[in-house]
Amino acid sequence: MIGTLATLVATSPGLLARVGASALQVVAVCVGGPLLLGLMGKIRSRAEGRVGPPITQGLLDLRKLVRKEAIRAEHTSAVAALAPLVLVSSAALCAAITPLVTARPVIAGGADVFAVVYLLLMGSVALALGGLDAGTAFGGMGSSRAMTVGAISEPALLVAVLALAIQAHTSNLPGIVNASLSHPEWLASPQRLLALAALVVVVIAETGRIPVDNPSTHLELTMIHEAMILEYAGPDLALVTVGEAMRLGLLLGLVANLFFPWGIDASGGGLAMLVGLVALGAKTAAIAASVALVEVSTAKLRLFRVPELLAGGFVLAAVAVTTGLVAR
Amino acid sequence: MRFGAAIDVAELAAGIVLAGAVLALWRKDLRALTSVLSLQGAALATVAAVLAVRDGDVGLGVVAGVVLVAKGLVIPYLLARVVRADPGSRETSPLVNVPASLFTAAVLVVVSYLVAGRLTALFPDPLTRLAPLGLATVLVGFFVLVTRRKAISQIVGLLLVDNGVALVAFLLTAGVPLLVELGASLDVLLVVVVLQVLATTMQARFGHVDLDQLRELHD
Amino acid sequence: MLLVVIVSVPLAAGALAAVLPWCRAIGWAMALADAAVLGLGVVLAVQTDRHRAADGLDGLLRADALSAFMVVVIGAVSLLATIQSIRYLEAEIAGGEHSARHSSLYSLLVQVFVACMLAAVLSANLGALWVAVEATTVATTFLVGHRRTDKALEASWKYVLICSVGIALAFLGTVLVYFAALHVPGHPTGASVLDWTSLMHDSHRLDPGVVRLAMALLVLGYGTKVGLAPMHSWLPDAHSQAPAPVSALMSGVLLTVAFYALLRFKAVADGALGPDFTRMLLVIVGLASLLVAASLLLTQRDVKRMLAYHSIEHMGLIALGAAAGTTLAIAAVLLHILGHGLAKAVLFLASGEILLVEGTSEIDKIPALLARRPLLGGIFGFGLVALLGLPPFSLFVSELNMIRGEAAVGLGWAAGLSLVAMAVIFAAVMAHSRHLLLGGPTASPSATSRLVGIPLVGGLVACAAFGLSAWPLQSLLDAAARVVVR
Amino acid sequence: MQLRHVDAGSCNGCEIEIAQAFAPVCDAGRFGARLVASPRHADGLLVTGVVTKNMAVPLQMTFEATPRPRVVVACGDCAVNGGLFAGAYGVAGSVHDVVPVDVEIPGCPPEPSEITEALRRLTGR
Amino acid sequence: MSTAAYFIGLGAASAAALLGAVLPARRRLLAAAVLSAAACLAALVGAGDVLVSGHAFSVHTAQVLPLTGVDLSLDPLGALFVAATAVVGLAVSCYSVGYGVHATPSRIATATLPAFLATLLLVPAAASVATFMVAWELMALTSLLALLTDHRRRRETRDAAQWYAAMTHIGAAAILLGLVLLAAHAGGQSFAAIAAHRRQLSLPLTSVVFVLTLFGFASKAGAVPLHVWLPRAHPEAPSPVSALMSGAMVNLGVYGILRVGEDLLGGGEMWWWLVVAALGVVSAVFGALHAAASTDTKRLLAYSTVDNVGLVLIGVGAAGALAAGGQQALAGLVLLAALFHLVNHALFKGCLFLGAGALQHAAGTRDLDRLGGLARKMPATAIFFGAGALSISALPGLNGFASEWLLFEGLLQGFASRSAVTVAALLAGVATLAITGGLTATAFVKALGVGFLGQPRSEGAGAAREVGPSMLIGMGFLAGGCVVLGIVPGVVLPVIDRATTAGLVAGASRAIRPGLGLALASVHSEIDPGLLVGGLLVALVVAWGAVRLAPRSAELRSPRRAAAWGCGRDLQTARMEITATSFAEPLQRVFADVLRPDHDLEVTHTAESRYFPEAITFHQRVDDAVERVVYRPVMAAVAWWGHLARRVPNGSVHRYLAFGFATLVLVLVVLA
Repeated sequence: MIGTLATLVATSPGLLARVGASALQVVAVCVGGPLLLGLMGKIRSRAEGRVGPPITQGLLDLRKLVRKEAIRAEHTSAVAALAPLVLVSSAALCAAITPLVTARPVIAGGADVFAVVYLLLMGSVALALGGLDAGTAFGGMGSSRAMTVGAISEPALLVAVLALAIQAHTSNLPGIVNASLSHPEWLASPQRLLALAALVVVVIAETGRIPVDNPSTHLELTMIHEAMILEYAGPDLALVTVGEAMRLGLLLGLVANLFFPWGIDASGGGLAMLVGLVALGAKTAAIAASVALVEVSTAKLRLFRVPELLAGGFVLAAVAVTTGLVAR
Repeated sequence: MRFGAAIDVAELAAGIVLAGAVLALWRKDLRALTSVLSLQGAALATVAAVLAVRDGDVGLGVVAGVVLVAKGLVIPYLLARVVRADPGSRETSPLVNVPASLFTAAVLVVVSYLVAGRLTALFPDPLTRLAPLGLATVLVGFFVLVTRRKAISQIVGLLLVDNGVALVAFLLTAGVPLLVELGASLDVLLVVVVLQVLATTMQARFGHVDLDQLRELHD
Repeated sequence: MLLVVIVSVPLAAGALAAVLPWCRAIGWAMALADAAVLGLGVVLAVQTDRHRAADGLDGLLRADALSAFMVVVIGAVSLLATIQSIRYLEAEIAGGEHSARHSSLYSLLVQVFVACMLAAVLSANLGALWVAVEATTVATTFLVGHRRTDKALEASWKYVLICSVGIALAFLGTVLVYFAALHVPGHPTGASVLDWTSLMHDSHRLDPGVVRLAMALLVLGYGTKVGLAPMHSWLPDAHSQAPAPVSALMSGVLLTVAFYALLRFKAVADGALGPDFTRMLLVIVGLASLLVAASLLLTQRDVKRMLAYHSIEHMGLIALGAAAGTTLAIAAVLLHILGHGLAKAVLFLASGEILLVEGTSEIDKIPALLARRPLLGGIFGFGLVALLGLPPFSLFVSELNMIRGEAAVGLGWAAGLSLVAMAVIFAAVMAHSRHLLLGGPTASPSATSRLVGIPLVGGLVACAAFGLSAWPLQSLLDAAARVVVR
Repeated sequence: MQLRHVDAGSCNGCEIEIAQAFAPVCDAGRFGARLVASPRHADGLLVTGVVTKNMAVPLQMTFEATPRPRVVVACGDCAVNGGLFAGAYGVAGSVHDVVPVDVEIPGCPPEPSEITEALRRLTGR
Repeated sequence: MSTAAYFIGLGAASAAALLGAVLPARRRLLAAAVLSAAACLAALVGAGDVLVSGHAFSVHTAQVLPLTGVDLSLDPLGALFVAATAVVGLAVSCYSVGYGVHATPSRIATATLPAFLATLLLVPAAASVATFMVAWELMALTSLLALLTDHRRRRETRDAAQWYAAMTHIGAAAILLGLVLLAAHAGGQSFAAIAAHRRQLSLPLTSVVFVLTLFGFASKAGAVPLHVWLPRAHPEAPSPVSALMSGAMVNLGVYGILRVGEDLLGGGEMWWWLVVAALGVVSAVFGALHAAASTDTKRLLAYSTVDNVGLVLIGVGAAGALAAGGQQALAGLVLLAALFHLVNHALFKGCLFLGAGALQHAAGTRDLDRLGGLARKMPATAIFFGAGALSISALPGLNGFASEWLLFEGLLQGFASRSAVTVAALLAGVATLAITGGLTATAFVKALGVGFLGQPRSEGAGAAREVGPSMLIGMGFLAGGCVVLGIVPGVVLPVIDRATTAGLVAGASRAIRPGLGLALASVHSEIDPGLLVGGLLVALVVAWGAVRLAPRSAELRSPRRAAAWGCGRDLQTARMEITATSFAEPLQRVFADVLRPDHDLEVTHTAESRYFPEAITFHQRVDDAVERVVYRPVMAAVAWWGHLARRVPNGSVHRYLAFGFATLVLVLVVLA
């Protein structure tokens, strides 16, 4: 590892810029995530005729939570303490390496589809283990449901992104984005649309939005994601909420850049990065708004209908790949 | 006696041996069976004697004598002792009824002619032409063994097979080497003694000698 | 001269047993006699290995590498059996079932039985071979009926009857061969017509039609004594009712002596007809026996019957191996004969011991043998491992090479079928022995007497030794195989 | 301001009013107030109804489960001073007898606007 | 040098077996363990030398094994498997000291483990049909004896032994037939002679041989239709033995397929390798599903072995298909990925089985429903088991991720190949990789979470104490291996690369650029797990710092311990925790048609009235669908045939004679 760091520093002079870009991406996702949640909340309340909490409510809550007291259940082991940290760090690392603002992040080599999917999986595994640690009925039930949904949505995510990887002949995300930039005609190809549909279904499942899971429900029996974090208080809760928000931002950013790559900074200059940031912000906001509108208009699916939805997502992704292969 | 007459005598004797076998199939009375056996023994001995005379082979003469004594006298005497011990002394209903067995005997004779016929055609010698008779006796003897219930009739069947083989031996090869022939007849004699001992113990222990009931030994 | 000594040693021991009342010393004398036979066999093997053949008794007895090998096998198995029969007889006398006189008759008959087998193996003349094999039947009848139970009587009746008929057919076959030999111009006449060497010399001039019919009769006739398919039914009854040492001797080596006769005739027939006819016959008979053994082993409830059916399977394998007919296959067949003899003898003797100690040989009445009698269970377990053809023992090597021989000759399909049958048998025996050997400790483990343990463990170790190291047997096997193959 | 609603024995009159407080008309949400599922996530408890004997211990445990700094809002007369059911056989007392109360909303049931007003005092917006 | 080291290894292992059987109770365990550890070290050195230097050695002696003699030769492909076995063997022999301390096992038990190890080291070196079959059957025999160590106590052990013996024997018979047919036609039974003649072999023959040997080797590797013995044998065997079985013996099935398919038959037809890939796909999905559904730790691990072997078979199949299609470089890469995953599987599965053994040793039960709360009582075992579980779920930073990424990358690059059938196979492979990823993660979150976290659900689990140091060292060694290979896979890959080139008939160019990360030579996508882990740690520290440094009043500084929130109920008992059965219940319901769980619910009512249930008992069993659909009917048919055959010989002498008579007449008629 030290050896590779040394080679990186020595070879590319623009390293400082790329480290800066990656840091910018992490911060953008860190702040952008809660804002996106606030935006979606605002759109939902507007749709319900309410004024609803301000968009920045998420950030305010985080600031308050960090200063509160942390509570740990009696029988928890170190896992409960570590889980939120692992969730946030995996999300942060994902943000650092995926092409959100710039197409040349610091560990260009590491930005691989497989790595991103399995970093997200690492986050959900950590969360599930944290949920199990307290030994309450809700934590266990939440983890079991989250892992089941995860087990069915993860293949769909991988195969959907695979469709793009095949088209671009590389599984490296910046590579895919650059290839999409240089081949605009790909964007309208059927395989892209199918992959987009599959990815939207997966994003809803991964981040626990309405059709799959209701984030603001109080009825423990229906919760999937919320039940796991019932035990977290204060700073732990802050970490978990930030982690969740970052994952949402990350996924939406990924969808944005993979399918609508305009505006992403390819050259690495200061101004281009700013343009990239703004473009990222606009695109993710638009997608978040559409997701919120989907949320408002649909009711939550029964738990055992969710796998059918996700299986549909997987089939969509598979069809995307096959059309990609056939049409090649 | 002209040489031709000797051949006719041998043919007659071979015919008697096969007739004996068919008779065994037909008669149910055990005492009759033992007499058939002694008749066969005598016929066999005459064939051996004729051959001895024809080839002037002293060894064969001795063999004829031994055959006469063993198969003509000793074995039937042993069987008679067993028959006396068994009061019923009548073959109960055999597995295959008499007319059917006679028909199969005929089929068997045809088969043996088919098989042995092709053989003897290779070496045209007046005596070897009779080999199918011997083979027929063997097959009929085997059939008697398969279908008769009583122990004694099974022994008779076995003896028919042995006589048939001996007949084939004499006809085809004018007598197997002396030592082998003596060994063979000694073995046959011993087998009959053993069977006779077993039959008597079976008679004492089970009170009957019907083999079909002896089915205790199976998986 | 050596050959005469080999045959007469057991006869002398038998005579001694008949004269003196039975006691442990007599038992050990019997064992000593058989040990002597084994020793002389080894000497004979070394002798025949160097120069072609030794003959004795002015041409009646003759020994080449093949018969020397068989003498060694007979010696080894009979040594095991006689040592074990000391324990068997003593237990019987102690049990009060039979008098000492009965035991001396037993010892006499056993030694006569061994002598007949030795005579059969060493005889130069095929007619004398037949006489000796017939004599073994007579000798073993009373041994099978030794236990004087109803079942034993029934078993001996069936044994004698079926075997005598079979042997009569074999005699008919021998006569036909004699007839064919007579008509070969220039063939030595008189006593030595049926001499194996002269027959081998003129085998290509024998008349094919006659030899084909003779070979069919011989395979059917001697096949009865070997326990091959159509006339095999006497084997499970006789071997399960006979006393353990006798069934060990019969299963271990009598079957293979009869097969030795078949091998001799096969050599002659191959000369006359070429290998294809006998190969086809032996394959049919071999596969039929494998099918019979596989089907009937599935639902076995008695240990000794299971082992008897197992012998039918191994004889079927040996028939298939001989059908291949190459030097490799025949060498493997001979190694299999030795391995099977040892393993089957050990297993029958162990089952005899189980019968004595447990009082029954029903599989489901003897649970958890390994827990209750570790040594006996261990011997039985490893014996089964040997018999099922697992590596450390020689049966695996011989089966492997028999299958290689068959594949080389184009009998791959037959080898495949035999492997399927062996797999079914493996599963069946594993199921039966699982109940017999494994299981929880019901009672405290009790030891097995040393007298029983040592010879059986010795037999297993020998079987394993022949499986692993090629040293002593390799040259003998090759020489014996070359004797039979053209 | 995340609140965990605890029904310590109320006749659900106050619950209806609280629901109205969060409904589009009064919309307490826009001032940052939110009802959450677990006390761990809450900054305070919104307690309605008189504290019955059975609910005394659960209320105490919920209070313990809330991370400090925390507030307790007693909503409705029953919570404030026992209201109609003061002194009844099943009643352990009003809310301040069990847990320290910071804000009290009188009225049986209090107006949704009064509830929103009280919450705004807490959120400071 | 490598020859000497390898043979010292074999000698030491057999000496260990001998001493294990001979020495008195107390000392034999230690002696056997020390000697087998030494054996593994020597074998590792020998194999390592062959792997590094690339030259193979071969030895022939005619003295051993009559009629055929013994040929041994170790080429890089075989050396890789010997090395993997040696590594797992080292950990297992160290672990077995602690494992056997309480109930000193019988002589047979202590002797069979080193003997089993010796045969495992021998099989990859066998270089002739006879030697290979002897080693193979010896392995089956020693593993059977090892499986039978505690046959006295449990009936399931006896069932398992019976299934195991029957299935391995059938497999061995198929391999024997295949190899013998090959040797007969290729003229000579040594692998070198066969390989030399592989050009002249006719296609139908090589296909028959390949299918037969595939049947045998797939049954040993545990591919689906033939895997039924695996979930029965592994739970019943003592943990060191099942760790060796899963970590080393299963690999030899894959070794066999490679050796026969590539080396002896020269790559052969493409459809062969597509069959192997299909087997892999079915095994992976079926294994992952059943792993997610089972509640017994070792049964879960056994099914996950079926899953991982499926993934390896996908790799091997894809590599063979690509090689047959002419893309050597890509085939080399995919085979490299498959072998790397095999080595990783040996490490983490060995560690997991040893962990499960420690669980059973300390808490007295394997059933996840009765464990719980062990993380605090057995922290070290929890960490090692956790490392194994996380690496099998392919989380970044551990070796599972590295090999699955390599496999994914290889399959992805394969899409460029022309033949549509290969592309379809690769697509199925990638889809399986995706599906099994999620399911394995679920299974191991269940094993880790339900097993170790929360409160102990039985008094056994409650009284559990940390296991002895030797067991911890065993587990730690393997867990450490997982972490090291996860962070710097570049260390091992060149060595495996050489085994791959030896594995493929036409050899493959370097698939990996040198360096610590996973840099593919043929295509520019690469990943550096080291950097990923570094980034992860940095982010972790930053997040922890941010939370720690937040301005907070003094007394809120340290986290407060309080009762877990249970909607205000004060009595939070262990019974309220989720159990493994309920954890897997949603997944079972989703995949009900494959798993076919059968539930039976009994409600016993009180005597007085039907409306008041006295007790409700719920049993659920998820048994193997393949076993019910395939094996039960076959066994029923064989039993029916057995009963039918039993009635034929009914004891009457007439019937026996009739058989003979009929045959005689038939023969005479035929010959007439």
